[in-house]
Amino acid sequence: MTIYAFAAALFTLGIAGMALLPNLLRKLLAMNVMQVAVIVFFVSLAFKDGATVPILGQGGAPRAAEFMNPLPHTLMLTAIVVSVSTTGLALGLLVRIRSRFRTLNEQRLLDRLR
Amino acid sequence: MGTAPPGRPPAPGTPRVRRLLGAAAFPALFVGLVVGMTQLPEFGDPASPASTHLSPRFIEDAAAETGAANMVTAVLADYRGYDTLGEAAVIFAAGLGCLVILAAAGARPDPPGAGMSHPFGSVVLDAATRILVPVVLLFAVYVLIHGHVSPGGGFQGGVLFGSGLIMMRLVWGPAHEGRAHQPAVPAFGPGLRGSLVLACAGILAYVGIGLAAMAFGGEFLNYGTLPLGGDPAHVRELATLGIEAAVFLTVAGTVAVLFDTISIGMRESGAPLPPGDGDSA
Amino acid sequence: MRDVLPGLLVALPLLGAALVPLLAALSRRTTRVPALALHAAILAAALGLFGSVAAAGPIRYAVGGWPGPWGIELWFDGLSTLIAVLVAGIACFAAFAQTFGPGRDEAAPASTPLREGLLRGALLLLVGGLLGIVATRDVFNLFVFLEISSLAAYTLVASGGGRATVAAFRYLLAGTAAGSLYLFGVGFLYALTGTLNMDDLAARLPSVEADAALTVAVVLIAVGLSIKAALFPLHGWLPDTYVYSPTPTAGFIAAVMAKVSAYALLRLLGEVLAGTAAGAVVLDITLWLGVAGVVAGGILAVAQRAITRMLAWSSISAMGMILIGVGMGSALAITGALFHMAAHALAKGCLFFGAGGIRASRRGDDVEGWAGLGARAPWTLAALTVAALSMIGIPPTAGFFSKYYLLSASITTGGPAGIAAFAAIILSSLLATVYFLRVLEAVWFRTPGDAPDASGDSAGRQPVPVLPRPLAVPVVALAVLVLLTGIFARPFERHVLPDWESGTARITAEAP
Amino acid sequence: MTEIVSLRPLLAVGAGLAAVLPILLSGRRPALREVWTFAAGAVQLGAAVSMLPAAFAGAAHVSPALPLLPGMPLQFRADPLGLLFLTLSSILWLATSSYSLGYLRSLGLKHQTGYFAAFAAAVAAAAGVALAANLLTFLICYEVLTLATWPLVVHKRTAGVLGSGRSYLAYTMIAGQLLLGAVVWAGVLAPGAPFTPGGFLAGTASDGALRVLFVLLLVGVGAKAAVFPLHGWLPAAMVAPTPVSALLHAVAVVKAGAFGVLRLTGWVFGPDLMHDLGLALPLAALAAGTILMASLRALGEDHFKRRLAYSTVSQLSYIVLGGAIGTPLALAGAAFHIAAHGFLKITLFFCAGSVYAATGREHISELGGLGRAMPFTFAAFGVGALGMAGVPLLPGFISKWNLALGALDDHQVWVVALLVVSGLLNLAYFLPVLRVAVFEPGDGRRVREPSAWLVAPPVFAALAAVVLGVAPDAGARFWFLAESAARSVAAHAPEFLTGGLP
Repeated sequence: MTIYAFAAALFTLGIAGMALLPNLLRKLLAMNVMQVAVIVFFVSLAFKDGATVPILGQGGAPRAAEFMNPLPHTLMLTAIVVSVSTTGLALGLLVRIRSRFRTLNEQRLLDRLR
Repeated sequence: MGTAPPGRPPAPGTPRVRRLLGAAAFPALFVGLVVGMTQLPEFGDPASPASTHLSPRFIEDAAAETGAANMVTAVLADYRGYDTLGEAAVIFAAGLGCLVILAAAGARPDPPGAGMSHPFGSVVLDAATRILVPVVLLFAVYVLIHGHVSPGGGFQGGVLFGSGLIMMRLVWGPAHEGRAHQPAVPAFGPGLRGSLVLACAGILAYVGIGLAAMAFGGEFLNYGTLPLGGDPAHVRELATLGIEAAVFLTVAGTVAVLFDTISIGMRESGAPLPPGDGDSA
Repeated sequence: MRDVLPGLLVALPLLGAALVPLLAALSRRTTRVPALALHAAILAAALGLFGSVAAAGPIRYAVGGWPGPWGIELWFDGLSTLIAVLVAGIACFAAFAQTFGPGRDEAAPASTPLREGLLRGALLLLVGGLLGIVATRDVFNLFVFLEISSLAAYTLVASGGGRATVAAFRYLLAGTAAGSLYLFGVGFLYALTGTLNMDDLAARLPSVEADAALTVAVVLIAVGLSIKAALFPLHGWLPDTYVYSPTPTAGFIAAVMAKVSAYALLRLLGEVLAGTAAGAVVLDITLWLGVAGVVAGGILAVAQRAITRMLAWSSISAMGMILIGVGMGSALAITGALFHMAAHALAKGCLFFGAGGIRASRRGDDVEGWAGLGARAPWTLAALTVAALSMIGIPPTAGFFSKYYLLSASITTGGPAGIAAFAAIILSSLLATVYFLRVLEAVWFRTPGDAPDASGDSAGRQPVPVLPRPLAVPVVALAVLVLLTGIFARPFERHVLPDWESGTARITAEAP
Repeated sequence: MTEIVSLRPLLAVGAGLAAVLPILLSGRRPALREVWTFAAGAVQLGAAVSMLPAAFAGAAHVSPALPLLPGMPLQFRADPLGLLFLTLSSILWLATSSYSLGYLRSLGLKHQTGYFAAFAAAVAAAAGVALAANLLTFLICYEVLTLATWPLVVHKRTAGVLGSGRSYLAYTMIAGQLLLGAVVWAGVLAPGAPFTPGGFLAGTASDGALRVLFVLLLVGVGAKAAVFPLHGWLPAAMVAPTPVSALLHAVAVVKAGAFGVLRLTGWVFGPDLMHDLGLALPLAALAAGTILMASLRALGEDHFKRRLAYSTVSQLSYIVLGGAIGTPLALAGAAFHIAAHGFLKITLFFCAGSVYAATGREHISELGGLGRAMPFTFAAFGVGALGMAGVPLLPGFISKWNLALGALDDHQVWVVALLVVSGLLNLAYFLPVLRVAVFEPGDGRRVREPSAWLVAPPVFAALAAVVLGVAPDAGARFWFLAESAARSVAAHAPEFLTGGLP
């Protein structure tokens, strides 16, 4: 439960940061925090008391109780890639915005666009 | 952060309305999430739906069905191989995007000596890189191939490979110029255009394997139908390796593309911003 | 064909998205032929599926040969194939405009074969993402393709340069927040049921006894998708994105992007989550927000001077209309919502291609700049007129019929919600009348003012065409489709609805 | 009623529509363009006439149903009332077309191609309104009519004219949207919403709901019919060229609105339901108020065409009044008034247009001396004016007589008084026109009758009006059509046509 609440707190912080921080780069970092929160949440769903990493070692036929749930890990590999990709593209956009408008402050940027 | 220099108004902060709204909305979000979470299965509960519904098959049958000892790899590349194709497409999309946004007029070669080598320009750095890079690149390939039986796989390997490429670029400058200023360094690794080609080739290989399965009468990405000989699990294992290699190519290529394009953009973006821009809350 | 087309439909766009940039990078020559051929092939696959589903019923397709819930399944019924045809069809027009259209918008950097190839690849990727969303039967897979389409869309929007970059960044923040909210919701669902397959979810959800957790899940998913669908008041990203995009992009994303998210919302809320208590409440809220969006979008559209911005606000109004239909949830309402998706996609695509083209040929973006254009380019302006009339809902254009269905549905729904929906739809038509007839009046009945013609033809130079021919073709074709869709509305409806009713009867029982 | 499935109704509606594109395409060749117009008019008239014998025999041509919406097909039916309106509009379209030729040429107006194209579309839409077999079809044609007449109204394209066009659209589009809502509602209450003699809504919803629906429908059709207080656009729309005004008033927009009210009262709600809901009397009172108010406004109006416009507002409320009373004779009188007013009002507008074309004068006070200079024109005007007032042997008399009798059937004595007063008011505002034209001296400038294109149509229309007044059941048998329409609505009324004319 604690880890769930931790994920919730991270998520809230992240999304609040996206909305409230005045600097676009900081918004982007907050966005990353938000994405990580979801990853934490998913991965914690995979945890199983008394089980080990989902990689088959030596020995007989595997039993479900022995291993962690591999599905959330798989999903989160994908989610991490999504997060990385979004961040990469967003950085690209920020570089462009910075060189074109000479500011990363949201309000200044909007004023300049007016 | 620091105060703005005199004569320059401080950067504006967030509008008050939004701050007030946020002060109400975000605590509500947090409370709502936590209230919902209290009803979720306990952390680590072996009897939770997540642990009992789908995962037993993945755990118990994956090795027999797909030939992968690493169940994550089995799910990633086989049961949910379509997701992984999507994942490759996502990162490829980011690469495309940065190319479009930043390297607008195509991969313009940098002027000689425009790399980041000179600021560092130390013999130690150069020597360390020479030793490290081959190891990193080799380890990347190992991580790719060994993904079947241990943590690893195409994405992880690709990122490692890509960081190897980045390391070279950081120390010796962009790969696509003649490196006339440092002839001792062997020209190795793809340039920007080459990285793009790598990324494209990865996606093409992935989709190609999927379509090949269709050509032999299976569903899209149903590797079991590929005529590679051996029992189905073995065929699937081979094909999965192909998939992982495709992801590897895409990721490695895209990581290099992202680095190159952003560094091109940074070089063009000129003077640093005034201090404190946007920092005042 | 039936067992090959589903795979082709999702594979071809991704194949093309890699192939076209690859060719561009290797050959340094134009890539227009392969790009257009790919778009045509995708459309052919979509049409083939549409026909096949109409003739022989829905198709379930297990990607990788793994049946659900272990593998990822695709699901094609009348509903999803209709949206797929819309996406693939309008993508063809967008590709056409992208290929032959005006070389560049004002702020965009110079074009090279490589850059063109990259943009074509991004469009194919966007199509692939959207088709993936439409096809999938897996809630996580939906997230992946949502992100593919989003990233490709950010790229295409930002390719306009200048302000478009800022619009793209804000779109990216909103879109990523939307994706994360959705994914968080999916996490809740997974924790509660252990599955990601939509059919499996729908079967297992009724036995879940955690109402609060389920409510959180439904709300997270609904909010996430509503942001992407630009449901009022979560529409903030939309106007700038539509206005500053390059014309081919604007035409495409204004036509289908938000609609595909609305489709996902319909699938999940109306079908998968309809059995939950929270699902019904959220549908009600959707309805009321739809009403608010219809009114607010219409009023703000009236307030705009720039035509593209007016069109963007009118899109928010139209999305509200679609979500009213989704929220009411009766078979009639779903028909209306679907119809409005189709009608609005065709008409808005037409209008954005046209308005963007006219803006690009430097005739300005305000009503004054359009004065007297009807006499100079009667055919294209007549086509735009048809699209505008469809937006207002004048018979026999497609927009009239969608409005008719939605009005009927709101009467049969009854109660305060029904009355509000009824009034909002009527009001939105009136507002649309105000803002579109203002333009039509200028186009057909006014002569250009004293302001010097920016195109310079008054100075005796070569007159600039009102709308470059590459854009006129999609504009006219889409207008014809608007008319045909209207006249053949009934057969469409007969095709789409039975699947919804027989395959997934859950929703019709839930009518509030 | 026997129904004959045939394509003739489609032909009648489609003729004008099919002519739009050829007209637009032959913009550079005026002669060819006009051939298209007249050909379409002839086809429409031919189709209308070819359907008359069936109507005389108690049958009706019905087009195949094109499914548009669930249970709501697009369908046309040539019932007596529709046929009456269709025949009238076909005849008057031909007359107006030839008049337009002379008018546009003598004034050298621009945009003639768009004018004729919009004209054809408007007439086709009016034909569709006439023959619509259900509310959906009616609505579609009605909306098309609104848009098709917009270019005609703003033909002159000046800022003021565009403003008037906006006011026209404001009224008609708002009304159109309300009508849409009402049609959808009716379609939900009674699937298909087919026009049924005697109405189809009885018992489908609570009284209150039906009353609201009635108001919505009435506002929807009433705006075009210029029922008070929705008449504001009509005088403003007088900025249109005169043939357009003639068409608007005699055939297309306003008349379509009045026709719609009649359909609403007789074929959607039905007299019985209207009485049961207590709607008949308020509607009659509204009509009476409109008649008096408009007549008084006409008295004070010096602008020639605007006076005619107010006269239209007043006259069309006779039709609304007949629909509201709902007795057989009143309905027959109202239906017949569609034709009577059509011929008379088009005569009057043609005359006003001829005066403008010949002299450029638009106000009644400037007409001095013209009576002698333009004898044919003012003779025709005299016929029209007297007919409007209800002088015997002219068609207006037949409508009013039957209206009065029908009102007496319903014990509404006040209607008779109203008709008398209104007739006197008619005389009071039309006779001064003749007085000024005939007895007051001119300003000395020489004035001659305009070209034959402009003289022949009003004379023809006046003669037709005389024929209609003397022998209302000859030829196209307008009286018969009106009577059978009324009979179908009130089939049960035993006292039908006691003492009716002729």
